Amino acid sequence: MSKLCSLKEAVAEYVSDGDLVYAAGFTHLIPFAVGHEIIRQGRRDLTLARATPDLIYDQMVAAGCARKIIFSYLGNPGVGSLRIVRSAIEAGELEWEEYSHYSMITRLSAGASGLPFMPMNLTAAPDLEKVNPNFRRVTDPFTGKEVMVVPPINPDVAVVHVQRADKFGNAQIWGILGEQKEAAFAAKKVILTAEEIVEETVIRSDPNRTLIPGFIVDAVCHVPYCAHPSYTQGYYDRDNTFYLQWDEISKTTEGVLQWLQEYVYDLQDHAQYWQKLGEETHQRLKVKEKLSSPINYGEF
Amino acid sequence: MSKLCSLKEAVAEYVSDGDLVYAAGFTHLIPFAVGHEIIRQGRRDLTLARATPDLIYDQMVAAGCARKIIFSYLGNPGVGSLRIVRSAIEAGELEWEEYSHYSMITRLSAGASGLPFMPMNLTAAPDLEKVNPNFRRVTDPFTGKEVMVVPPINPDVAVVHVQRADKFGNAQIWGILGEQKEAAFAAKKVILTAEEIVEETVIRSDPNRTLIPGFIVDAVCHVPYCAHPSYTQGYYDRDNTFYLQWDEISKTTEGVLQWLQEYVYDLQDHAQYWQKLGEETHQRLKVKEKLSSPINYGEF
Amino acid sequence: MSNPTYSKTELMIVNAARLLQDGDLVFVGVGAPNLACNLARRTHAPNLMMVYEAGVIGAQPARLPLSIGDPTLVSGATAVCSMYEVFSLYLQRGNVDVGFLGGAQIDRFCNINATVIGDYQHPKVRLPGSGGSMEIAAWANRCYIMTPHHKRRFPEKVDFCTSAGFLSGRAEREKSGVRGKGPQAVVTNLAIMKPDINGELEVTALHPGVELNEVQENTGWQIKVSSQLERTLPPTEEELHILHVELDPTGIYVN
Amino acid sequence: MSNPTYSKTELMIVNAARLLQDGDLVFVGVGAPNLACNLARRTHAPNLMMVYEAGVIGAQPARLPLSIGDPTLVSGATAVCSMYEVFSLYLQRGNVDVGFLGGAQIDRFCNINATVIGDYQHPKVRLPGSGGSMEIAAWANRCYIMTPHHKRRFPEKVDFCTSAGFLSGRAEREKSGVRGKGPQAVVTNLAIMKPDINGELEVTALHPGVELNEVQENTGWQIKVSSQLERTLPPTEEELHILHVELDPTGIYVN
Repeated sequence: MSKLCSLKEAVAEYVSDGDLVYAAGFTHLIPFAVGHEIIRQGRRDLTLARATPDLIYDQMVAAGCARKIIFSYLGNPGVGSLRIVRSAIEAGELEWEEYSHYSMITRLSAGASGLPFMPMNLTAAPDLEKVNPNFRRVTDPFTGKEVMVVPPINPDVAVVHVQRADKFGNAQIWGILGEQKEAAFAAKKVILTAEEIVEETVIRSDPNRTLIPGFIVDAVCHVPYCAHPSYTQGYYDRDNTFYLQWDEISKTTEGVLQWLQEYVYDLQDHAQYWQKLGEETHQRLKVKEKLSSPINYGEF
Repeated sequence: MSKLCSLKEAVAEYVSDGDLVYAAGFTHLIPFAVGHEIIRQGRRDLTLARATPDLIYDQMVAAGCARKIIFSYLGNPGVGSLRIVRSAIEAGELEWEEYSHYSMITRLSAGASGLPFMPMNLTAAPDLEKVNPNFRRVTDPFTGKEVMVVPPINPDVAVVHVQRADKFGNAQIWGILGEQKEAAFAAKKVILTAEEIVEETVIRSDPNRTLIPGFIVDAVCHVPYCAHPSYTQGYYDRDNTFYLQWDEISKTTEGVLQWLQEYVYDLQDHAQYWQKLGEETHQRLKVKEKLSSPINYGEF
Repeated sequence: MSNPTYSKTELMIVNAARLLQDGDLVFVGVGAPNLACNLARRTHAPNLMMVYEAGVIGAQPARLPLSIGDPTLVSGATAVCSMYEVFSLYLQRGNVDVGFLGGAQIDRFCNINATVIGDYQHPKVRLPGSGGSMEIAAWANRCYIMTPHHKRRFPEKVDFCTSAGFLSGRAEREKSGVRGKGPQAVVTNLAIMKPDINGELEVTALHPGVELNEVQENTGWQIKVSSQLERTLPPTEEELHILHVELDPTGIYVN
Repeated sequence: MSNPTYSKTELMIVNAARLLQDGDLVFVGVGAPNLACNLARRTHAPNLMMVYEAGVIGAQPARLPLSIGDPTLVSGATAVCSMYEVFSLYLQRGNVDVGFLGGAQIDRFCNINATVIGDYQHPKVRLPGSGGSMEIAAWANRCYIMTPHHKRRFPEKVDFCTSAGFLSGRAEREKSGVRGKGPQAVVTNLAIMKPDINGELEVTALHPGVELNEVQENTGWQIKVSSQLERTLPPTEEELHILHVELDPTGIYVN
């Protein structure tokens, strides 16, 4: 059964006010187009979880979508401070819950595995454990030593961008894998966006490349350039100019509101957004082809 | 630094009497050639761990290499009983330690992750827990419920067969992945055998395919057809005739000793073994090519 | 007892296939369960998805797999994952609708022994052990068992409980908190047995030509009989054709 | 203080690079640590291997990575794994020789604050948070820190201990049982400081042209000085050439 639909339909159907949303992608394959569509549809009171909130959550917080943020590193990657989220926290206007990368991803792994907790070795760093009650300790029954444990996180909806998928949602990802697989398995609903929708035979020609099976996916959306301004391995480069510009834009509320008006609210969808970026940007972000050596699965 | 050496050298250097050996490969990529070389070099008092002991451990037990076996399923896959191991256990001549597949692999994952234990949900099946003290329970501090935990297993040496590797030991595997990665990371020493030794550039053309990084590998051995009589995806089929024959051979001690003499002790190495199998077998196990669709990593 | 045009194994396979639902995600073993799933896919359950414990998802095997690790499961499959992942992300997470179980002994409350006959430390017969079944029995939503009907296979209590059926009764299983609903049916060459409200097996259907006393003679306790005892329909020509011609042309499993 | 042919950042990068050993497996961040590793690889440590927290192993970036998730790290790398795996199989398992740490505050016992200035619930300044550093500080065999030398960056005690240095002293860290040996050196634009036998930072070397009082003026406590105080050698022409021409030709990080 095909799960193909527009991103507008997917967000309308699967993202509700108050949801815990996990937009996956560790600084690669960040699903910006989905963030924009959630902003456009005016969702409120979301809890936004991501290891690195990046500009996508800065924009969603600026647009008033979020009540709370769950994260492990707060920055404009390679540029500096994540101004909107940071000032909202400093002003007491945004709830937050904080982890290290590993404890964040361990929670997601526990969620993906259906486990009530997962263990981590102690780090001796005392303070995060004091401020976040989701860090607890159990005694290892084999050695008597203490081990840190964190509970699962099971987002209401995970948003995962991939290079290619078939209409059933079987999805292949390459380059940096981040926590894409764990987010998809942990979540109750999965919105999948893909640079390309390919025939099932393409997926089946290389099953070891498939990270996400279609049966856990609820909506499959064909959204080329979904990750702009971030990267998609093999498809386009990061728009670093925009990351630098955002550092300026996000210095004032007016700047942010004006940007949101022009690039989100005034546009119908991501195709319009990409068109609006213009030919110079399109050319600048192009990457040359570099193919993998094929492998032989054999006729068995 | 190249780690290439002969299998004879690798076994001489890295497998000692009394070691805990994990020959990896879940019914695919089973490193038979390494088992034969260990038999040939007369190792004793080994503890042999594998989810499915398969014929490789049946042969090693028959040859007197083993003091103990750790397993989760004891059978001649697709054929029937694993006669040698079974009768050695029934006769009280072989120690054993037993798991389900999941608890076995969970131990290996804990070992690979440097964790003192890993959790599993309860299964309600009472009896394995009673006879194996490595199943213990802890109370989940979040819900108060009980969770099963097992300790890590860290083999002295893991043996892993792969389709292709470079001389540094960076290894790519496709088809059924089993517990190859976990075994390699859990072990103190790793012997890697490969169907093909390829240039580093081949590995680097598709980094997402690399499951085992060279720096955890101690020896890299070029051993074509290493997995015979089991399968290697894309390279050769299972020699099912042999699996059926073994069911007969292993009915008597004489049959086994005669087979070991003819196919292991009397031969220098795996190349001779493969030659001895003859042209008919070579032809019968060939597989036709079926290539994956290449992917674009892009020049970045 | 049987119509000469089908074997006992075919009778079990056909009846197991009929228990599968369209869209089920099934944790399959090789042999008879593999045939039952493929038969269901070719008849009433075209969207049934097969997952193998070796970590293969959406397999479309071109031949009968020789073992659970057969590359024919991989070539043309939807996805491959590690063994740890298939047991955690798929099975433990609750993504598996149906699991098949097998064992040397199945008891009154559908507990399964695949470990030893006799004492564990000094076994009379050392069996293969759990493999995946301890977890499949606990975490798959529904489980099915196919086994020939012999008295020694159906003792009142298993020598060793490898995989949980209903333990001492359905209440005990429910109290344990395992997510799966446990065994739903045992399909033999004589009959279909299902757990009653207390988790005790009762005969719910007899195969064509089989009488109740034959079932009782081959069961190690006083077997209950459903008040709505049915009779299964014989394998259809279509079902047998698929088994003989498409799935197992050389008769490795069906004979 | 400095020779006009190199910047303060270059001075730190060159001195950090010299601390790396051939064959080290380094958990690298972007920016200055990335440059230090690449400089070491091109000089005395050709077999140094770079692992990035995004899950990239043996990267050979063709350009300066724009972020930790830059595809240039992947194209031509040896291996890619998931983020969970790089933190578990690599870092937690004890496979990482060296980690780089950074933070807004580093204290007398080399504890690191990357979380908040002021009170946690009502922060004066909200910093980025741990990222990978809580675990890197605990589990990498050795850690290094590069940071400009300012009084506000070196308080006697951090406002929030994001990553463990030596806590209240080396004995406390050792008692905690974490596997890594902790910070081995702090490289600033003025000096190199290393933990003494109690885990307290002491100045072990001054950069060319820097005097001790300048270090003390920029440190928030009475800093100890090693009895074997050394002076670092200025960056060589080769080191500067590699940095300027090969690694950061547009001067994004080094200036």
